[in-house]
Amino acid sequence: MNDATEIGKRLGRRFPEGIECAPHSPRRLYARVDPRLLLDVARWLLEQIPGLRLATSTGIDLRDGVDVLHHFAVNGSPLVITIKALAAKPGPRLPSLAALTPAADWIEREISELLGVAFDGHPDPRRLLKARTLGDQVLPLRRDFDPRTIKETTGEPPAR
Amino acid sequence: MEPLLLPVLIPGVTGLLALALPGRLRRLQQALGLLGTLGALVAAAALLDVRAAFFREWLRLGPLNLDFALRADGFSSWAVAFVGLMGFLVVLYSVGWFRAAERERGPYYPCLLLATAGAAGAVLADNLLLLVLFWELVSLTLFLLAATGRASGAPAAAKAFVIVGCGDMALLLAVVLCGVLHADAGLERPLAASTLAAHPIGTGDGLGMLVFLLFLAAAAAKAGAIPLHSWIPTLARETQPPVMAFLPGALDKVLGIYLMARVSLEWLSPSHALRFVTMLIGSVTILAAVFMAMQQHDLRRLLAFHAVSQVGYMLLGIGTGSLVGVMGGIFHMLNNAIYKACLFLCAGVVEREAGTMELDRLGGLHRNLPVTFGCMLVAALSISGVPPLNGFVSKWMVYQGCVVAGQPMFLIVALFGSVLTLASFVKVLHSVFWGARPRALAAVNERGLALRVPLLVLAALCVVFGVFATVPLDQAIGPAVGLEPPATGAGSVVLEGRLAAWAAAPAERAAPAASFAVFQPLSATALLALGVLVGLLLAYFGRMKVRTVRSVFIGGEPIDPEVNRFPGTEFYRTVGELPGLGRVLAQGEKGTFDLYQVLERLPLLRRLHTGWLTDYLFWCFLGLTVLLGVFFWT
Amino acid sequence: MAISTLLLRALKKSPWVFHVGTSGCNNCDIEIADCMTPRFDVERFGVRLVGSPRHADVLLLSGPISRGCRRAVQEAYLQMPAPKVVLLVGTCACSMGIYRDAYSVAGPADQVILEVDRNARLVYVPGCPPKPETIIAGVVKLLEALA
Amino acid sequence: MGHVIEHMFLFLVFPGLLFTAAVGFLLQWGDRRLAAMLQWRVGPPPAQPVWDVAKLLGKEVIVPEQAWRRGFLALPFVALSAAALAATLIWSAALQIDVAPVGDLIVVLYVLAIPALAVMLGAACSGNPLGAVGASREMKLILAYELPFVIAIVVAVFQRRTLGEEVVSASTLSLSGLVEFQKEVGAIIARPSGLLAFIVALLCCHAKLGLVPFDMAEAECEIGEGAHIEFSGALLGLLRLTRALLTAALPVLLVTVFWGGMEQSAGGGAVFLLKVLLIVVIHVLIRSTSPRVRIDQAMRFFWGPATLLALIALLLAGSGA
Amino acid sequence: MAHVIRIGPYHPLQEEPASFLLTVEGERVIDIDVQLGYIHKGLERLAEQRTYDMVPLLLERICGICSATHSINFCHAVEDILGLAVPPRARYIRTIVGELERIHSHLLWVGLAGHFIGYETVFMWAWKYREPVLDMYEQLTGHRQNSALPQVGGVRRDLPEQAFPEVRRTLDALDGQVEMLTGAVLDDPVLAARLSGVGVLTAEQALAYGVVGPTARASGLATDVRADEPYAAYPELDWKVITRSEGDVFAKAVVRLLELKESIGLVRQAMEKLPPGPINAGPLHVPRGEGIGRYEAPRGEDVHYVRSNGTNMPERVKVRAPSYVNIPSFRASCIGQTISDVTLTLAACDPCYSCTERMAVVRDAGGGSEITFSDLVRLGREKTLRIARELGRKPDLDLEIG
Repeated sequence: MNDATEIGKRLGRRFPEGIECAPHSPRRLYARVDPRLLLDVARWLLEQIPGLRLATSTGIDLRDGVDVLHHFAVNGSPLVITIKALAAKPGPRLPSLAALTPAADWIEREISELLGVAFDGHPDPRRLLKARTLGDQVLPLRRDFDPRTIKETTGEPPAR
Repeated sequence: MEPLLLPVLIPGVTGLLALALPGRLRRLQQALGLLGTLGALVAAAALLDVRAAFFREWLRLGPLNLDFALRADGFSSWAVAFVGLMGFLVVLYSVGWFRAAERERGPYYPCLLLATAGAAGAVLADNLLLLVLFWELVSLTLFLLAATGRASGAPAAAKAFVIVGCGDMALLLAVVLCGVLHADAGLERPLAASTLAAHPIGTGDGLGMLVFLLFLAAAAAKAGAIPLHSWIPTLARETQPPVMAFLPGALDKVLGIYLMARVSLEWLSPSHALRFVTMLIGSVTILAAVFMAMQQHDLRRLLAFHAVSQVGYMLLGIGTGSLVGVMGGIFHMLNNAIYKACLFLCAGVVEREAGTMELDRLGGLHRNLPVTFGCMLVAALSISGVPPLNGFVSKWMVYQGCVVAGQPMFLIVALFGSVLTLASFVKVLHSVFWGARPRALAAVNERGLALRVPLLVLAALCVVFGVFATVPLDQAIGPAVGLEPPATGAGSVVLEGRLAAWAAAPAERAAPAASFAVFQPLSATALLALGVLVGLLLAYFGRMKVRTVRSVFIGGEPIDPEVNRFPGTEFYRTVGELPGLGRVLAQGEKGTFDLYQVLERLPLLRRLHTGWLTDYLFWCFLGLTVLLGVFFWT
Repeated sequence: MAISTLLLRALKKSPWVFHVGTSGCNNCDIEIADCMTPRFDVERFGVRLVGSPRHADVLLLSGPISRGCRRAVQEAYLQMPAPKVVLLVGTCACSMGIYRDAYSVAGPADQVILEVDRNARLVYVPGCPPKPETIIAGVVKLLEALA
Repeated sequence: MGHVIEHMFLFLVFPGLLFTAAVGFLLQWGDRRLAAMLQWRVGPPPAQPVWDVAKLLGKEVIVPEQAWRRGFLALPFVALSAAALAATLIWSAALQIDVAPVGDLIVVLYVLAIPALAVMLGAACSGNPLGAVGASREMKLILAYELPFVIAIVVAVFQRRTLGEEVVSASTLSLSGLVEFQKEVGAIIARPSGLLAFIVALLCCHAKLGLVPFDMAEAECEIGEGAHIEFSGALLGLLRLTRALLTAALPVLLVTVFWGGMEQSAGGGAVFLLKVLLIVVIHVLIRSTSPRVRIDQAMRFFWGPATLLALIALLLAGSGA
Repeated sequence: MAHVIRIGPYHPLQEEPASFLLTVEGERVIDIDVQLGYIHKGLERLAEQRTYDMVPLLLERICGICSATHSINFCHAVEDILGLAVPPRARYIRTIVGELERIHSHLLWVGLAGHFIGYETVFMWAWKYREPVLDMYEQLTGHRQNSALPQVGGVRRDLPEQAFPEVRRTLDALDGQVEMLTGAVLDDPVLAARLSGVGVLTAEQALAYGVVGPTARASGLATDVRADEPYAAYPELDWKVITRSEGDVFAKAVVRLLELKESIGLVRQAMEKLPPGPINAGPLHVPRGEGIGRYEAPRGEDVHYVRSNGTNMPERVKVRAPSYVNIPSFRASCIGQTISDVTLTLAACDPCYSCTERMAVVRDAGGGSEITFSDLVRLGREKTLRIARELGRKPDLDLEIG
């Protein structure tokens, strides 16, 4: 169960459609999934593989959408399973994993504020890292982001 | 006019007059109230000149020896003057307190006046049956005053009436037993206090002990000592603050402790065991009530539990039997009346202006209610026994009493109770006046001179009775226990430990001269002031500059005072969470230790306790008949 | 006059430091804490780290000022009682260093302080991170600058 | 009139404010130096506590807008004054200075509580929530240690000794009376009950001084200096001066009540000093070898084992041991 | 009514800013909310503008405590794309550097934990013992924290073997000192009473929150990348994974203290077995592809994701530092405790906000200069000199101005 190829096969059997597995090495599995299947796949993985945890997620801005990669690691094993889902532009959205595992809470908030992906069903979609003086439309990890356009709402400096 | 009669007559007559007035003439009632109490004060003050005890008899009902005789000495005239002063301040405050919209209900001012008259009469009465009569008058007016509060106050008033009434019954029994004992001894006027004072009853035998215990029960019920205390917190929740201020100032504490002092000093000579019982009740009262007070979230209830707790000190002091302790107990009664009245009146202002007594919903009012805040601060520090305020002096004397009586445990309890008191008043000050002010209270301010003057007078008295404690001690309380006032310039007998070996000590040892503990409030205050002055000089030479900033510092982020706060009600949660103690306190809050509630569960008593005054009067009458029958039959 | 000289002397004998880690990489912060430890022991000079700006004489900044913490840093500075100085530890605090053009950096630390107090007194200790000896040398210079 | 001048001198110069402050600063330096040595450091120069206070006195004072301004500014002065008064009373008794006394044991105990009370009220009235947490902790700590402390003191007060046929009892709340008593029958600490009570009182004094492990009211890492958080400049300076006075006064109180005060002989002064130093060293050792405890742990400790110990001492004292 | 106590952003609890909003009842915490964003600058973006050779230098400045962690791990990720085996000598050097870093980081934590509970003596002792570790680090790499050693395909410089005897001596001394410190901390009854049962994180919670490193190992999860996905020289050395099952703060302290001993052993063994040979796989070209690197940082598993598009700069660098997953677990371990315990629990997972928030530096839009590490040093020294001149003083010798 700790082999990327093996898990890829099982994933393919369980989800015959909408999933595309690419074992990179015995330790690494990359699977592109249909955003609609994302939740099911994640749930299935968490149920099937003991010691599985969400290590982190990555958001990458592409031309036609934001690619979100969820990296799952298994305690006690070198295996890292990455499931990718594309949140199509404009208005990229994806289902949230935060209800499945609290580990997804922060990283989804971060991707949301830095890349503008809305996560449906996130329990606490507040800002995490981005300065509160920056507007919501400032998305610094987007390709088209230009720092010179930043307008900061600093408000009053503290009174003496 | 006979000067002895005036302190009773003036409030009594004005009270009856006010009672006769129709309710519309409220202003006139108020004027009568002010006049009557002031008259009592002045009349009693006139008695102060009279040093030696004297008595006058007006009326005698032959076979019963039921004479109408009054008697005054240093102690009683001071007590009456005090009752008059408190009555006056409370009436003055009431004029300001009750708004047009929310009037006094029922015969408020007449009741205050009659209560004053009753208290004065009970203090001055020479004949013990007369004492019982006046005592009953006070109980009745108390019931009526309690019922003038909120509409929901009736059960509370009933509870108070039942408990106090039981106490009254005990008093009656005690008095009758005294009379019987003295009549058996063939004394003339067997029911007169002066006779008792001349021939104290020994408590060696069962009957004497019973008499003492009955007196103790009466005093405890009136003053609100555990286990007969529970009517005070209940009443506090339902009655108006001026009434609650009137209670310690003029009614329950004064009468209860006055009686206790008389009983243990003059009328009976309590044995070791009985004194121990008194001290035990006192110390249990101190500790249990103050722990309960610390956990309260309602200002009224909190103050009420303190009213109970302070009684403990008085009983403890009187129970020590040593001169310094007894004087401390009596002095504490006066001091307690001052600061406790001040606290209740301050709380009244807060309630009137802020509309709530829930500590959780108050806060940050120090700028809105500066006078109230200042007076409450003084009174709170005073009740906590912070030197050099008055509460400290009397507590100090009680401690000395404990040492003389050789009672380490009670000394510990008394000292520790004082810290607990301080703790709960830190909580009160923080939750009412400091911390964050809820937005709803932004517009609160204090209005009316009538509300502020009594507070200022009482707060000033707290300071005066503390710094110049020698004056009341040497001039009033000393004479009360039979001490000659010292010559001018000789310094205080009491506070410099020159009471002969603290007198009346259980003669186990001859105290070496060095063992007199000393407290010179005036010098201490002067030195403290000097210290502050030196500090100011330091600040001056350090070129102290003061800058005001807009916000407090919490990590650099602006805070919302409504949310980012630590209210006073959260201060002692840790205490409630301690194992054991926490559970006991929770039970106490539920009323498990409330004797009244426990008895109420008994089916027979449930049925008898109907809440109708007429029913109770019937039972009283029945009881009296039976007693009289027994009395004549023997 | 004598009194003010005395007070200044006292200030130099007992500089209390409130440490504000602005947005650096932690390295300077650790080296600052290192100054308190047995090998360097700045308590010899009366230096203490305190927990509230109210007690501090020296505001110690490490790292560049991000947009997120700018206001809080200014607040901490303004809440300090005069006389006060600012000690900038590390290259980033001195000049923003590597983060000069970062979108989420509000400015070099000195600018952010000068924004709210034009007369602020600043002392720079560059390095990435400066060694504890360097920081101590900076503090000594700061004390001299006070004279 | 003569008494007034004498009292003023006692209060301001010797053994009150000035003298106690000097001793307090020295002891504070010794404390810091010793702690530093335990941590393999050099520690501050001898004059450091003085410089600290002098500097603070010259600094600006900051008052938050929502604070009770007058009280906030006044309370540190009250704290200083009360500490000076307590120090005067304690030292006068210890040195047996023969001037009309102002107050005795009970007065000392109450006046000693005023500095802590002032800090607490100051923190509570500053409007800072962390200050309020600090104030609540300070109050709970006072509640906690006051019980065993009072019992320990009472043990001293109710000491009994058998001298030949005669039973002698201290039974006094007078400090000089206690000193006299100990002169007559030997130090209270020499008996089991006295020793136990002394240990308990020492621990309570440790808490009174706000030293680790009982410094939770000023825990800087939890509530940012807690009760002291809003005090700045000269006010903080006064509070530190107060602390210095207490540092010098509390060990002397312990020595006076339990250890016979100062013998008026040639070596008496030196022995007295050694006793005081020993107590300070014990304080340093305790604070350098323990972590800060939680407030509920402190309460449990003081109301549990400490009180029990004190009660045992009381029982022993009652049986004459 | 909710009463919120705010801790931070500038609070003596933390060297770095972060706000904790504690909703309290009395002193009991019933909810906790973490506010970040004070340090966020965002380095991931800048890494996309640097060549593969420069990125490790940049990533060293994610965090000053675990500087080698991020640069080595970036190399892991790129080597994952390449499928490259690193030369053995380079693997051993990485091990030595990494373990020294772990030792100083753990000692740092022990000291800070002592400081947080007011136990200054522990703070002083732990940091005293940490100094020789930094000395060793400096002897071997030339800098107290930022070694600038790791490079894709190996390491940049060799270790000076003439320093080894001295380092060994220091290690021997350290061994005894650490043993003493461990004993002192673990046998202290007051400390045990203060730390036991505080901030318990159960194994289930640990897994759900995905916590890593000593925080997870103290909760009974035997997760350690060094064992799970063996890299560097770990498979060839003798050591063991330390776990505890209690999950409280005391267990976290025990785990770290016992790991110290393991790490000292690892450094010693690696120096012993250090094989000869090249230290670098030579010039490399990174093809299109993606790779994930994992590394056991002192605080736990560090994850880097690198996507390459075939140019000499990475297309995307994602950094997930261990604190990022450890901090949210406060919600599970802190609720129901008192404020004192909560601050302690916060400290117990050794949060590192620099790592957590990273920095996001944007490409030089105006074509401005890029500053390398040596430039930084030069600029810093110039400024010092300038200030010295302005003050009219001779430069201080301590500043090592060359």
